[in-house]
Amino acid sequence: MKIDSTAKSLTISIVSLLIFVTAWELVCRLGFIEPLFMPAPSKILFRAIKMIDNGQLIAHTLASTRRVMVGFMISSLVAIPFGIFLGSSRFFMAVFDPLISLLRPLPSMSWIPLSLLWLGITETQKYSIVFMGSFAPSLLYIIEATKSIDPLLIRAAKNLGASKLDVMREVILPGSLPQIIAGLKVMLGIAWTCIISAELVAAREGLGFMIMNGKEYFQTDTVLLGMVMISITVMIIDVVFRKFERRLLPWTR
Amino acid sequence: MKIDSTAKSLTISIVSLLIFVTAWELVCRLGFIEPLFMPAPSKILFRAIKMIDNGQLIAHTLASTRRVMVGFMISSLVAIPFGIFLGSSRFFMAVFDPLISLLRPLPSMSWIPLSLLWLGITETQKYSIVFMGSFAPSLLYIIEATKSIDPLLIRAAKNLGASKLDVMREVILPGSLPQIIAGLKVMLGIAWTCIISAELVAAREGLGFMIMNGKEYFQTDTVLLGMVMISITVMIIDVVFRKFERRLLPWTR
Amino acid sequence: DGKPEKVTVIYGGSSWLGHYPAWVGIEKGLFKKHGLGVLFQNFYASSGRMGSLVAGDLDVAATGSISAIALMASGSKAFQAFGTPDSYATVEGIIAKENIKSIKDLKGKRIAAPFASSAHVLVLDVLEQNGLDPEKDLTLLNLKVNEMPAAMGSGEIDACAAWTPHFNKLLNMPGNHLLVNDTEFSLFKKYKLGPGPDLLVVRKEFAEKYPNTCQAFVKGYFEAVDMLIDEPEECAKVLVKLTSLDMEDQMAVLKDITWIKGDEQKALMVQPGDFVTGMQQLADFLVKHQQIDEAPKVKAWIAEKMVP
Amino acid sequence: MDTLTNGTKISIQGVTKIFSGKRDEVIALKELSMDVQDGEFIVIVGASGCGKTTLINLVAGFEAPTHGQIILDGQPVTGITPECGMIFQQYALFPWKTVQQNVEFGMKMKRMPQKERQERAARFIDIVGLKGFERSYPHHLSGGMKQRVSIARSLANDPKVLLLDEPFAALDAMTRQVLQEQLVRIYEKHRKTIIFITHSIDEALLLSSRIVVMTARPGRIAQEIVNDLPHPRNADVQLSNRYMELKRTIWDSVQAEVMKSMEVETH
Amino acid sequence: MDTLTNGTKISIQGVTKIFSGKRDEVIALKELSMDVQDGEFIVIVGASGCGKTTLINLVAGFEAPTHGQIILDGQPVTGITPECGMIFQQYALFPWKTVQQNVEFGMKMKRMPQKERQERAARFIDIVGLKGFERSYPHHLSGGMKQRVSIARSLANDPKVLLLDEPFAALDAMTRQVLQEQLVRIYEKHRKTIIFITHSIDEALLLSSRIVVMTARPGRIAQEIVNDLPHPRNADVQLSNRYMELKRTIWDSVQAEVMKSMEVETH
Ligand SMILES: Nc1ncnc2c1ncn2[C@@H]1O[C@H](COP(=O)(O)OP(=O)(O)OP(=O)(O)O)[C@@H](O)[C@H]1O
Ligand SMILES: Nc1ncnc2c1ncn2[C@@H]1O[C@H](COP(=O)(O)OP(=O)(O)OP(=O)(O)O)[C@@H](O)[C@H]1O
Ligand SMILES: [Mg+2]
Ligand SMILES: [Mg+2]
Repeated sequence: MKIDSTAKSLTISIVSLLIFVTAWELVCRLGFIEPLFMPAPSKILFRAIKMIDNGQLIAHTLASTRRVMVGFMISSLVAIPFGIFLGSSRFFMAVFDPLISLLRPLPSMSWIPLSLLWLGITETQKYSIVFMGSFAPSLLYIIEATKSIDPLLIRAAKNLGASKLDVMREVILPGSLPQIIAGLKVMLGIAWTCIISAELVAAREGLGFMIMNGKEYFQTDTVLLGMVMISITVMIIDVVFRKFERRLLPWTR
Repeated sequence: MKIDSTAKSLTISIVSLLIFVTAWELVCRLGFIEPLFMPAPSKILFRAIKMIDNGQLIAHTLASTRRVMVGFMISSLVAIPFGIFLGSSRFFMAVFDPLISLLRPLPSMSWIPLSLLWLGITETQKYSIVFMGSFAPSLLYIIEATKSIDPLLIRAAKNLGASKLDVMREVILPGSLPQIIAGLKVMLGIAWTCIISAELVAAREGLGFMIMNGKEYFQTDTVLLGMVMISITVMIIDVVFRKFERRLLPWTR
Repeated sequence: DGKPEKVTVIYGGSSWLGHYPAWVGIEKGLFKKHGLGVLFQNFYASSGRMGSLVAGDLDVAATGSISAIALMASGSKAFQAFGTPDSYATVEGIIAKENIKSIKDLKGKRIAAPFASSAHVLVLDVLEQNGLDPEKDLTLLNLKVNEMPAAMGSGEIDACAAWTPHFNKLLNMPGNHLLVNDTEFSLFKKYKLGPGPDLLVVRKEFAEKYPNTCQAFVKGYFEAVDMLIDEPEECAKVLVKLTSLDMEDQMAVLKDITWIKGDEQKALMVQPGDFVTGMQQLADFLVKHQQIDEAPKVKAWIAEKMVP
Repeated sequence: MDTLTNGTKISIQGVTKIFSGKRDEVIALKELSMDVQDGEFIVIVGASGCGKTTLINLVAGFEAPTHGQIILDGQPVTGITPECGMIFQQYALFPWKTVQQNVEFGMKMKRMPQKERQERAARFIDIVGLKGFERSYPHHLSGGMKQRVSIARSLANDPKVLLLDEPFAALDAMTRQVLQEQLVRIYEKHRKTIIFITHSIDEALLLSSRIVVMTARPGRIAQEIVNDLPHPRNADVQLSNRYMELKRTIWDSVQAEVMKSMEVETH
Repeated sequence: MDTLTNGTKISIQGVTKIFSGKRDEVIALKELSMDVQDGEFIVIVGASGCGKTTLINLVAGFEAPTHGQIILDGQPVTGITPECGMIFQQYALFPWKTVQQNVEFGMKMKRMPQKERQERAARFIDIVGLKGFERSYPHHLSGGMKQRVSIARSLANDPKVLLLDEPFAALDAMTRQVLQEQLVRIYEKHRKTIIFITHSIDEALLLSSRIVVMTARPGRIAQEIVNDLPHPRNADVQLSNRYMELKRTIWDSVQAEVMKSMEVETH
């Protein structure tokens, strides 16, 4: 029954996608929409073929992906140990609390002007935007995750003779890992947001640049192609991430 | 005991904030940092006083807040009923699923070029960016929320004679409301992200514009003031939202 | 004078005409003649370039004077100015739809200018001359120059202030005409100074540490200016690599520029310093229009020793 | 058999229920047949996983049998029917409704006028001894009180049959005893037909007019025992020889079945 | 009293425990004193909320008494001590560790060499009848199996005292019986001192060498009953007159206390 209904849903989804794309194509072909405002899917496809041919599409996608990955890795590598430390220490949590609450609501975009002043239009500036945008929220996610651990488990560990450090390593880290990973998945989305905006404002390559540049040349097909590429890339990364997640959390089935 | 430790944390936080600000001021005063890159807190304060005086600070803040609120309200008003409907209908969920999954990973910024083509540099364009940026994730949050409802409650309602519509109105809506509101709180953060980036790229008022313009004139104090204002505004809205949340969910204590 | 202490100079520029001499100097080996290697770093916006200069990533740069004044006003003492290479008063201005005959007709219209630029200053100035308030009488939009042709084309704006080469492109679009150019700028009438003349700047620490290198750079640079005056065609051939224009457009741009030779610099910058006086007026103008807080004493930022 | 009136209320006819998972199938019930008379208090006992919940869900119409059918008052059950009021172990109260609103729910669904349903709800809240808690949210009640709200909610909806799936399992011994007594009182007064699932043989003996023991999976009926203990079933009855005898009979019957499933689990 | 050896293992001396909340204070225990002899199997019963968990938490060192003190082997308890192995009702297994790793945990904390602890863990997994499940995650085990892992984990750590807080309350009747028998066997073989909390009087009679009945809040000792039922306490014993007599005594004692707290709840 379950298999049946999943298969049914999939069929409906595919049919609905086909209808949607066909309708879009028709509306454009019949001239109801000015192609400047919305090009037909076929035009986007042609643009895609052209840009794959001259290598630009891959180059832009890789540029954005690389920036996201580098910035995100650095941010995670700092945030995870720091977050677990803060989550287990009331004192240092209180020390850093005002700073974190001030940084948390800041959209990563608001760092762009400052980062441009500090670092100019460089790759480091791009990484810094991703870092700035994802660090504070990652940290908060991780602190939250450490707090979600059943205190009973900490009691049980201590009752079996675990020291403070043992508790951190053997209970708090693995216990919060599923939530940390869930949080990082959200962060990865935010990292994409960061990089696209950084590229919209100042860049010479990347999907954000491609979209902005397309707009300046009135190539709405390039704009939409860029958007579709972002969607696809994020989806692919999501799938990869999920594979990796299962590896890391064998106990959750 | 609990009161004591909260008070203690607060004290530590305040002391740490004071130390941090003082250190920053000193480092700037002693000339370790070029003021272009990081102005002293006192300079930011002077800038704030000046811009409050000439009314600009309030004007920029209100402009951004208005844009966020309008875009966010429209997005929520559409997303809530639509999300509850999709969450209760397997068929329509399957129909809209491919479209939603394609839109979901798109950072709101990537809409900026397209929205500029469609709407030009208008207020509507700003609202549309907020809408585009927060609609798809809101919808997903709401669908998730409807799925988080204990199926036992739906069974119980049907067992007591509830029709499909009754179940939607009496069980699914109130049951998912706490999670919907939690999701909307996150969305409000995203709405801010949207508006700041929209203002960075094309605007003549708003906090994003203020930051970008400050950068053009090398007024790093204006840049930082803008960032601080975003933080503060988001925090204030958060507090207001929380008040409102308690009103709306009397049963959660 | 001795040999350069340091043989590599990092120059910050863009495809803007103010950077033509540096590019020609590099491509034609004029710096090499003086024992210098010059690295041309491309920056899209003045503000990023100036930030990099102050941060120590660049040694020398050319920049719009608005940007330079803003940086002076921010209190940064880390850089100095030592020359002005060009005047381009006829390739920057306000372009409007044909139904707008005079500045007064702009009332109630939508007009775009890149904020914090010379074109922005031009708009503020001519509006003031005609008694219009940019806050109340019309809508002033912040748009990048490269976005203007599109915005004019779609009718989203009624007029815009831009510079070459977009200036020329906008003029050639049907239905557009030139409303005013930089010659209408109030300071131009007095000092022959446009709203945003280009300025050569150097990192102060660099100038103090490597005086010989700086001298060599200045020599090579103004030899390039001479070449731009004497052999424009030769120069255009290498410039197209920087600007991506075709030869014809490139020559047209060159024709509109008035180059200022090395031996004229002293008079402008130091004795008697007409240009600097004009810059000071510009700074006061920016204060009046609340673009900067306080007018810097521009004289204090002139590297007198480097002016040829 | 003093609690029986004439007439078959529910007839379970050769019911089989198969759950097909992603990989394998579970046969939860196999050709189970059984009749419930009007006014009977049936208690079902059996090993964990033997299909008790599945059976009661079929009666309530939450699931459809794979084979066979269930007849309620002469009509086959085809969907969820409010005629069988279900009381869940986890209470299933609506957290966002007050006690009063929870109890009114079924009547509201029937579009009963507000005034009438308010009065009726108040009466049933009183019956289960919760007067004064009308405006409390479930959140603030203890487990025992929640279960009483759930019983009031069902009763107020006036179902013909009450289905209870281990309703008291989550409660402590004393609260459980109080609720058992209340349920017996309600049963005696309102003469509902009741199907009640439990793991506790004591509870079965205390409440039932008939006890049905189910086999380990796939669930069938192992034994049916008419409970002829006199009322009220107070401490004296519980220490009587007949009680001991019945208890041992059931114990042996369940034990045999449980052992089968335990063996599977431990090795 | 055949289960007693000489020597006081735990001495609870005039212990009071007050929880201060945001607004009010709860006096959970009031001047409670009690001695536990080495090798005793104490079962504590009492109304819900009377402070049983609080008492056992004090012994384990999870909380400190507000007044009075607890002496373990002549030393006052000042912090969490691995000498008192706690077995929780909710199992408290580490979900990210396999059965084997869970059982090894305490020994790993003692830095016991890997080989030695592997062997020891295997032995205790065998004792609780879980051979073959070493590499399963808790997630995949039934409640009864999880509780057995938790017992093995405690035993492998060789504590002097075992503390069990309603360890079988979440299990069904039969699984519970199997585990009760296993616990008695382990107790008889390893001669631990055990403090066991339950709500079930039957369970108390089945397991204990002494039964302590606590009063309703604030918790004090209402009655202590030496359980002289013969071993093994099979069905025959459970149907004996002495069993009935003891059960009624305890029942009456608990009932009086429970009624107090029930009254508070219902009105
Ligand atoms: N929706 C379902 N999908 C697959 N298998 C199911 C489903 N519901 C129940 N089962 C299986 O059917 C069998 C009977 O389950 P059921 O819940 O009826 O037992 P039960 O007698 O109520 O047990 P317990 O006493 O533990 O409540 C079990 O083996 C269970 O795993
Ligand atoms: N951390 C705490 N803070 C405040 N009050 C508490 C705390 N822990 C327990 N109490 C209160 O102390 C009293 C005794 O609680 P305790 O958990 O020891 O009871 P118990 O006998 O174990 O009950 P049960 O049988 O329901 O498990 C209760 O009224 C409880 O509300
Ligand atoms: Mg069941
Ligand atoms: Mg307890």
